[in-house]
Amino acid sequence: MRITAERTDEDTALCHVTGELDAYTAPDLRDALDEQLDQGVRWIVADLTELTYLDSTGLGILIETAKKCRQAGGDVAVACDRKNLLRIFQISGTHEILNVVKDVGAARERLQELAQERSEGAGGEEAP
Amino acid sequence: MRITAERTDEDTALCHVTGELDAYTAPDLRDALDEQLDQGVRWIVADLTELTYLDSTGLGILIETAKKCRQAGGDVAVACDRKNLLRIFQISGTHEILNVVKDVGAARERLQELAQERSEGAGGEEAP
Amino acid sequence: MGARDANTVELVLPSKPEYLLVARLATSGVGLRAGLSVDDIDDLKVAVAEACTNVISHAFDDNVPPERRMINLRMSTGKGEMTVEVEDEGVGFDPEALQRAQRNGLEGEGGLGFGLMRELTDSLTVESAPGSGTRVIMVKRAAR
Amino acid sequence: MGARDANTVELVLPSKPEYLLVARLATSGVGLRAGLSVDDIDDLKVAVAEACTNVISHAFDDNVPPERRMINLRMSTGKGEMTVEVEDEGVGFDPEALQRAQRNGLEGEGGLGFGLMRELTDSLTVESAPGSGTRVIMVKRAAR
Ligand SMILES: Nc1ncnc2c1ncn2[C@@H]1O[C@H](COP(=O)(O)OP(=O)(O)O)[C@@H](O)[C@H]1O
Ligand SMILES: Nc1ncnc2c1ncn2[C@@H]1O[C@H](COP(=O)(O)OP(=O)(O)O)[C@@H](O)[C@H]1O
Repeated sequence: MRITAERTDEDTALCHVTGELDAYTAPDLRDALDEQLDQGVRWIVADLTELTYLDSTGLGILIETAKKCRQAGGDVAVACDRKNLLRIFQISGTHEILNVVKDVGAARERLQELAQERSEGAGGEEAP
Repeated sequence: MRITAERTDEDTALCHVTGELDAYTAPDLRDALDEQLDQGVRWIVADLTELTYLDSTGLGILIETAKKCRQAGGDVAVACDRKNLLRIFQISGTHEILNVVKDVGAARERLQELAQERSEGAGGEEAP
Repeated sequence: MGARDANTVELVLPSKPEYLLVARLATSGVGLRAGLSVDDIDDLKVAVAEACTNVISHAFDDNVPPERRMINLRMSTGKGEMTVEVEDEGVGFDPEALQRAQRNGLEGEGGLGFGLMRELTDSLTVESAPGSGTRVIMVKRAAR
Repeated sequence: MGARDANTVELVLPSKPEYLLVARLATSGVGLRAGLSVDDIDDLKVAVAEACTNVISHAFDDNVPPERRMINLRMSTGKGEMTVEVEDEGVGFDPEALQRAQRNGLEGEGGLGFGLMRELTDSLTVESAPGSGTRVIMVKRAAR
């Protein structure tokens, strides 16, 4: 597994995760995401379009990260277009709560929608 | 492993072998090559450019086929450009006797050279 | 484990995350020979990894020395199907208590593992009891 | 086989060509974790397959029932190297007689297998005797 994270905005990051995400590689992803959160990121696009393997350990990290982002007023969106991984999101019931969409563009849009909804709802959240 | 064999001439065949050639898949290759020999083919280009795995079982079949072709006045040339396979030809000392060259074009040329040499030497062999 | 036959592969792995890859690769290899499709193999790889990850996370107390913490896998093929047993000699647990807890809606707290194993295979059997290790038996049938 | 340690993988395969793929995939997985390069892994895969192919071709008399014809593999990693043992409980042979024959220039007739194993690994040990099975031990070191 390889991870690269880029800040695309003050509170937004784009993380590309390629290769295989299992209990062996998961700690690296957790560290990378926590580092972003520590630096004030609360909106995260997780680009899993080049990820070839995912199981409950990876899902756990994504869910945990989404919780932390939401606590900070942000959220996570996942870009994924691979049949075998989509199946894992679907049957684990995490497809909606992780905002799984087909590519990075759609994931950015999804986060913008969410920011919009929240600023309308709560009156005051900043758009990513 | 997948094999396709095409007759490019009365006594010449081009065989593409893709995937993995080991003791499990070798019988299929042996059958395909023997079928060509039975039909009067004596010049064979073995296109292994898309082969990903080769060991002594595959080498054995190629050597055996080359012997049969030579008995019929022809020969075998192997097209291979993959580092790991070239290493197997080299260290087994079969690189020369199997006429290993880098692509199908060079393999055809090699067989034409051999046909030329033999017709000059023996006076009468037909060029492939 | 069941009786060995002429189509059974046995694999003993250290109970460590670095060996999950080996479990998945072995599943692929046997699955290909069993005639499973690439999609079926993808599913079974996850199911096998879930069972192995559970051994790594839950089966062994700290006092068990590393060289005795093993994951025992047995993969067998027959009539268009593949069976994988994942066994450990660890602490074990009560599968019925787990089922009750999940029925009572507590599955939110952890517990994706068995859910995935169930959904990704055609049959899942869990044999475990506190103190006597765990065996998970999964069957995947080739789609016809 | 040697003592098990916390970094040893054991694999028992039916002595049939269809399982060579599983031996190679397991070699890849353990080799990656041992830090071997892709080239080193490619070499070791061939060496392991050669040893396994020998078991399949030579180790068992026809009267041995299929469920007792097994290839026992043990893969262990340590200090930038990977060791693979390939063992069978078959007919065995005299490795010295083989060496003598090869020195006398008879290697033309078959016998590419051990040559490749020797060239593709950093160390090759063959333990065998007629009637008492065979063990081939190969070591591959990570290029630094
Ligand atoms: N091999 C095992 N040894 C001991 N306990 C296990 C084993 N496998 C599963 N369990 C128990 O079953 C529970 C549910 O497992 P699972 O559904 O995979 O979710 P999770 O591992 O996320 O908790 C675990 O929390 C653990 O208590
Ligand atoms: N596992 C084994 N059991 C019995 N005999 C073996 C075994 N491995 C090798 N041999 C013997 O050693 C010989 C040389 O093996 P090898 O160099 O691989 O060449 P080949 O298999 O092509 O003969 C074999 O022909 C066989 O007689």
